[in-house]
Amino acid sequence: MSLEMLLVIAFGGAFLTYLLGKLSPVLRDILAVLLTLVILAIVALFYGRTGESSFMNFLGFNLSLRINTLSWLFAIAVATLGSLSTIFSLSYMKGKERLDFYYLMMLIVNASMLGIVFSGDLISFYVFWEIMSWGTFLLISYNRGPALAAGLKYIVMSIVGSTAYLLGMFSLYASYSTFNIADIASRISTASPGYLLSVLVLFSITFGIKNALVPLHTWLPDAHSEAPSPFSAVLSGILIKMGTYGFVISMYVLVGIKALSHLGHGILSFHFMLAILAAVTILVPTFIALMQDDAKRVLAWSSIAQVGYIILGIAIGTSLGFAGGMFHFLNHASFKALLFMAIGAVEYRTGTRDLNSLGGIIKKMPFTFMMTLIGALGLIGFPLTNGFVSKWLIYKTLILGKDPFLAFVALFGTWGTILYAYKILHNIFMGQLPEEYKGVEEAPFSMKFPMVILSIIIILFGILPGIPLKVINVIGVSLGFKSLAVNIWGIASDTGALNTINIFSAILVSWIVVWLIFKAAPTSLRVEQDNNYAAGSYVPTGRYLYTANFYAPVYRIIKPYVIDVVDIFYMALAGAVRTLCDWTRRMYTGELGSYVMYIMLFLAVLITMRLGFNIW
Amino acid sequence: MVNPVLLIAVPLGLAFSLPIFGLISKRLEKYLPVIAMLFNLSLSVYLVPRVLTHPIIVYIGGWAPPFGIDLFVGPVGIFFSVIIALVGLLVSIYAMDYIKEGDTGKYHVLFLLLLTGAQGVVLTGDIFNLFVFYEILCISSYALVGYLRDRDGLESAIKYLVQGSIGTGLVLTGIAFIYGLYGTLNMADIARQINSIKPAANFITLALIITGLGVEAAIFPMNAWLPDAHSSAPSSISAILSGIAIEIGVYAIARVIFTIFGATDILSFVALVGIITLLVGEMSALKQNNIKRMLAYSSTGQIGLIVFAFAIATSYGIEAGLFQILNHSLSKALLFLAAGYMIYRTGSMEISSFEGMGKRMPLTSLGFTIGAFSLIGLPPFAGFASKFLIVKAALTKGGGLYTCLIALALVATVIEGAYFFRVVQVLYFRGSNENVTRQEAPVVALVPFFVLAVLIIAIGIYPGPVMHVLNSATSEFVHRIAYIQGVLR
Amino acid sequence: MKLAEFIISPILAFIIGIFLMGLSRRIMARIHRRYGPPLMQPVIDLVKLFSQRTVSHGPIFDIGVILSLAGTIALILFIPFGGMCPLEASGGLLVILYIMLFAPLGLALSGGEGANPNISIGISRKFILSLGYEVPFILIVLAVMTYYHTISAVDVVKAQSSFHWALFSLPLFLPGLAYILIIPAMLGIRPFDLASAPQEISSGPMAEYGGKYLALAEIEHAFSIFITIALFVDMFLGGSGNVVYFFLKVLVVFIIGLLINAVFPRFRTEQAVKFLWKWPSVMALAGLVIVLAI
Amino acid sequence: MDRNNLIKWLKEPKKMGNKYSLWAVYFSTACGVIEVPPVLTSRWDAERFGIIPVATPRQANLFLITGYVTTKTLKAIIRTYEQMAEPKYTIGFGSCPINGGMYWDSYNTIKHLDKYIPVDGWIAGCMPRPEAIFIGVTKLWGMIDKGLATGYIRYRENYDYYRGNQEKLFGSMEWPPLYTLKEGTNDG
Amino acid sequence: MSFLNANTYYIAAFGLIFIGLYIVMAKKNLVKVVIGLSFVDSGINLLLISIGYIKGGTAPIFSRPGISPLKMVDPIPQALVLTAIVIGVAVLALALSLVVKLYQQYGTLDIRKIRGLKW
Repeated sequence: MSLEMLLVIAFGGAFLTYLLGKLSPVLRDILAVLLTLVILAIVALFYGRTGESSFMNFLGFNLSLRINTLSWLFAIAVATLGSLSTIFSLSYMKGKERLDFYYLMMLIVNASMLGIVFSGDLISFYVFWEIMSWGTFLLISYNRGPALAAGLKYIVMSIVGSTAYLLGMFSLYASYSTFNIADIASRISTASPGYLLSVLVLFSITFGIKNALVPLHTWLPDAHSEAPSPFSAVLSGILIKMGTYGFVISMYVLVGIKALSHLGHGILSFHFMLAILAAVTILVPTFIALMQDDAKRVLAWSSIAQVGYIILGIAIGTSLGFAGGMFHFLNHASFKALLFMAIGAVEYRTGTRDLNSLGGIIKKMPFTFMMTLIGALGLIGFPLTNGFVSKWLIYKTLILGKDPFLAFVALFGTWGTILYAYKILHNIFMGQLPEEYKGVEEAPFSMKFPMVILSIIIILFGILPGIPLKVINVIGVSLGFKSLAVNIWGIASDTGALNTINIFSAILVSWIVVWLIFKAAPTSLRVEQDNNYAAGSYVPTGRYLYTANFYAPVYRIIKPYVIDVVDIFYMALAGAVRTLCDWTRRMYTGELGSYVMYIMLFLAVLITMRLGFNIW
Repeated sequence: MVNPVLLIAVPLGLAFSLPIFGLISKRLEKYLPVIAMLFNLSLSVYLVPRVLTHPIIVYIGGWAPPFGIDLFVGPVGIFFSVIIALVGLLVSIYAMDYIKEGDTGKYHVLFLLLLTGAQGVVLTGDIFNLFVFYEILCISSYALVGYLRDRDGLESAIKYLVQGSIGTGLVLTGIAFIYGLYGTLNMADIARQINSIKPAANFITLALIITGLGVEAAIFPMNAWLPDAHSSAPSSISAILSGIAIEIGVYAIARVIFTIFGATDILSFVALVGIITLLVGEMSALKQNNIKRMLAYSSTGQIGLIVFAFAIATSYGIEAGLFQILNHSLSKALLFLAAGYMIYRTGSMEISSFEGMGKRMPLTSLGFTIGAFSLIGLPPFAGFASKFLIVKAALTKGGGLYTCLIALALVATVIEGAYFFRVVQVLYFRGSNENVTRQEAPVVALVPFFVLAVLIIAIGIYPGPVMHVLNSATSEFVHRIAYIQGVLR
Repeated sequence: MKLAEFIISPILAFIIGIFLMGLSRRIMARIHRRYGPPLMQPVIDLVKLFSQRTVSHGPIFDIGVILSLAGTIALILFIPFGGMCPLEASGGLLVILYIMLFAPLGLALSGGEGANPNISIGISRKFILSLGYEVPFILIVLAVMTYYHTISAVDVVKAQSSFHWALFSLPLFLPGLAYILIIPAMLGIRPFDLASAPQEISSGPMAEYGGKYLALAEIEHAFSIFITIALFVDMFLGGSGNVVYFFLKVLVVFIIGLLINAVFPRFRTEQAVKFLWKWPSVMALAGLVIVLAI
Repeated sequence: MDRNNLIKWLKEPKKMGNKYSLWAVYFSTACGVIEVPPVLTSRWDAERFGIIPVATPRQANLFLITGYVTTKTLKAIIRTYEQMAEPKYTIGFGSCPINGGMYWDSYNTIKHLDKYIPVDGWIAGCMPRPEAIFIGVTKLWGMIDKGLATGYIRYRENYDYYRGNQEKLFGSMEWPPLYTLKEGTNDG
Repeated sequence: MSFLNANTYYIAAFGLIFIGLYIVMAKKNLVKVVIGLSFVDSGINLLLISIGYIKGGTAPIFSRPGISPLKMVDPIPQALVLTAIVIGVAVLALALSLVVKLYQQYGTLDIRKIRGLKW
């Protein structure tokens, strides 16, 4: 099975699904799921393969596909999330409009992401990148209403990113007259630092926009919260990670560690600037997330913050940090997808995701609660979930690299994360169940299944982090990083090792002990939720919801400081551009005389400039 | 060996015999343009392989240049005549159903005349002949813009007419200068005698011609007629105007600058003007609520981009410009045609009235979307290849000016993306999602949509064959001497 | 020997914690000029609580409180404690930072299912308070880790052997003081008992707890008293190789903290956070800067 | 005091624990509560006996009905009593809860508290002094020792009687009966 | 004066053109604008003719052998002018018919009032 075949299957299958949908919706659903599963299987079989092959000639350039462990890691994440979210869509999207289109776009985005990670040259990278961008745009806009503005914001920023990419790509082409990544990488070592820096900055704009790095993040909160939930999972889980992939490709594959280390000194180096941006990306969005009232918006802002960790790890550029960043990418893909799916399930059953009106759903959807809990624990980086290991790696890198302030931001961001993660748990699932949600049922199987898989991944990678870390270590070594002493239970090191098995067994044993004590005490009487202490009075359930404005004191403190200044700036900029554009067209006044005057003026300018000032 | 004169003669002949056919049967009238364009298309395609090896030069009346008028059927000519024939064919198929009101016979006559003019401009080797064909094109388009005889149509027609006449007047003045200076009207012959445009006389001549042609080519600031005319003409005519007429203007400018004057030192100015045109066009389009006006402004912008690409003047740049002409012809024709039926169904040109069109007219909306995506330059559509080539050309040209300009061009692309995506959203995602009855465009209109969409995607994915033609066409522009020698023997 | 540490250290920690709780009630009573309860009173309370039959609001209500205590007990195993540190090479101080999360999170989950408005407010306050004290706490821990260039708590203790106590070294003096300031906030005692303020919000997260739930929460509190102070002893007072010696250090620190804090009224939430973000944070930050400068 | 008697502790830890760790609901029904603060604070220091006020009934096992009980207050008293963890003890405080006291003919004060909730002991007086409270507590200790303080068991067993009386007074009750609920064993 | 003398035709031609342009730019009445257009046309035609004109020349017909070719007027501009006149007439006719139609629609010929299309 070659890479070309994989892409042909992925794209062709997408169109086939669309056509089949015209015949029978059931067959379409089956085909969509089958297709993603087949892709997953194929990608899984690719494990360990390396190679490059050219598949097409475009405008005189060979487009090539290549596979190595780095792209395999991303591809397997893409394929997994693709299939899981498609399965999740089965019941979530049931009865919605334009399903053929939805599945088509879902599969196309999936296929184009595979294309991105497997592309061996900058052109095919760009082609798949753009296909992904407009596919995403169409899917974000799918929900109508506020989604339209979100989609527009996304695509405009995305085009800005593509613009930067085009410039970067062609300036590389102008210097090396090839688009092949490997070829450029082999020749770039002689380039001057200034040139490399300019190319890297251009690429960073592109990938920063997709990756939602502050200050390029403003499309993300709207887009994530307005997209259909299965797609939000893909969007947050893997699509924005294409930016991460781009960062890795541009920093470590194209430019390479050695050349990268010459770009500036100390604080003024490219690494460090990126790391500082990443730190800002962690800090500010975390607290903005804290203040949101829409569950998906919280998660969206949280995605930005988590991306900050990934970039922080990758940017710092040691083998430990790289491993942490890459691992956190995998982890974020799993737990954020899980959370979006869980919120999607809640929205599917209750019809709302407003944190202030929900409550007590745990009584009706205990399974979804467990999944959300696992996802939230992963998000926090709770020990025994995968998020812990990756964050641990990042912190350790920062502390030992004498960057305690970055480490402080990262750790402090984690505490912010706890606050909003608990807010989601509490406001949706805990507290009193409002009267209107008394009839809510548990999520259907096709929603449960992907969530179970993801939660298993979270726990498994949390207890046995060695599985993915070994793969990541292989990638790191291939990029020129020092090899890490990876074990199945974590990492051995002189300056503090990590052993998740120990943590796991410690907690397990103490759990058992406490549980035994708990069991030994008299059993308790199970009461309904309304049997509740309220200073002796009985408050009817309808008026018992106490979730609004959950962290009021902290809001009061941080509200003046935590504003999305960037978004305000962009919006003002967009407004200014719109006004400018509006003024521009005022020159077409409708007066015939002035139009003729324009013609004569042009002629006059042309001639005067030449004859009078001899400019041309 | 078929004489390429037929490319001009057949539409011209059919145009004037059309009223006679009309006497036989009114229904016959609307098939004649289709037949003419089918003939033209097959002939041009048939000629392509021959022309690529060596250009065909036809001497009208057997007079050899510089004394006689010649037709120079080079790669450029054949490239344009394929585009003209193709777009003309598709639009005439579309018009079979679309044009119902008014005196349809006159419409078809004028339509054929317009295409004749366009064919003539791209094939002729004589500058006055070029002017004449140009006037044929212009006059028929003035008349066609006012075809519907409503307020907007008439107003824009008279404004178009006045500006166009001024423009053609300037061209004629320029031609008079040329004749006065060199005593010849054959392009190759003029080119042979001109050594540089440094002398003021040469420069003024060039300036007059560029300005004059620039009016029709809609270069800023001479493009004030364009949004009016394109938005108030019948949609099929808007498609032709946007897809063919203004490109012909650009062709003429390119011919004048590259072949006749060999003027390289004005190019940076042209590039600047191109970018300003692009920016002004896209910026004006951003806040338009009238869909056709928006598309018209977008045409202005695209022309600016094409002009910029030509002004890069390396073989990459000219190739990119030609490719962008192809892309713009196909995409903008598709956009106008699709918009035409949407306007017809809703009875309004307001973008907001197209809500729910994705349900009502799914295929038309799809066509519009593909056209829009291609124009923005998204892969895998044709627009990507052309934009790719333009950026490549600009950056390989080097120099701060072109880098800055291409950056500005890409900024304009962002604006363009913003308004096109907004329309796509309106088509598919705005408004209620209740079930609306399907009112798809008739099959006759869907055929052009289908052909154009398939072409856009096919060229976007596999631009190889097109590039083959474009390479030769580029070399015709770049190698001026070869052209002169080819004509004058 | 190693295996025995797994059992001995939690039990010792429990005993010390309970003792400190009793002692604190006693000392507090003396400051109030009361006689005060017997030292064993916490044990009596625990026995009573375990004998009671109370109510449960659901599975998470139970799991949460168990999780809270289990996490805290597991945490003991990571802390160097009188020469013992059963799980020394399992992640170091960073893991300790994280496992300290189990207790509040477990209580919060459990209380969340309790569905009482008082609990909601209490949890909210607890988390906000934790956000407040984590700023100085993280800075302090970072200063220590950066200074000793390790993330292992055992290494930190080793580096301070033979009376090179961090508290009396130049760079870590200010962070040490900052730690003393935030101890009451970490323990949730006055003046930072806003999360469990009985008079305002009916003891907050524990409003629905009775019987064994309350007992487990009390045990958890006892443990966390010990852990918080033991961490200080380890980081700033050089730990100890000897349990008795270690206990004495803990006792001294505890009594000093108690004397300071017994006489203060309660902060409002914003005041608490602002205080924590101001003085202790600035002190810890200054320490960190000095560490970096050296 | 026998709380240092280790043998008793080993024999009956539950009883001993309940005796010496009486946590009182801080719930003032009426004027009688004026005597409670001195009891709890420095002057009489009830913490010596392990008596501390707690904020919620869930944590408490001692309920002091301090003063007259209006029908409105009674509702809260019943609710609070039902929410206390078992074993729980009630002490009527002052003469009003016993027989209405000076409000014997008031239209909205109940005369016999033990018709609505079981009361384990009474402290007479208007007001009873703090010393009387301590005497009451020691009496309660004795009762716990002898197994006589079984109010909560009576309440459970005769729930229909109490509930009936309550409903007779209030009409319909807002909350459902406590003991008809299924007894779940949802322990972790 | 010799300059004027030598270039009378050109001056007249450009004079016409500029007058025409001025009319087109400044006048508000559509009929006047159209008249301005025909001024421009006439000017250009005059320009074309004068390019081929030779003072005292004759028609370029080789019927009488005595006439030297140097004295002949260049015939090509005349052919051009013929074409240009035809085109000019066509444009003028179209313009006037449009003006008529416009007047029917708007009831005015004031260009300031015919501004339905702008921006």
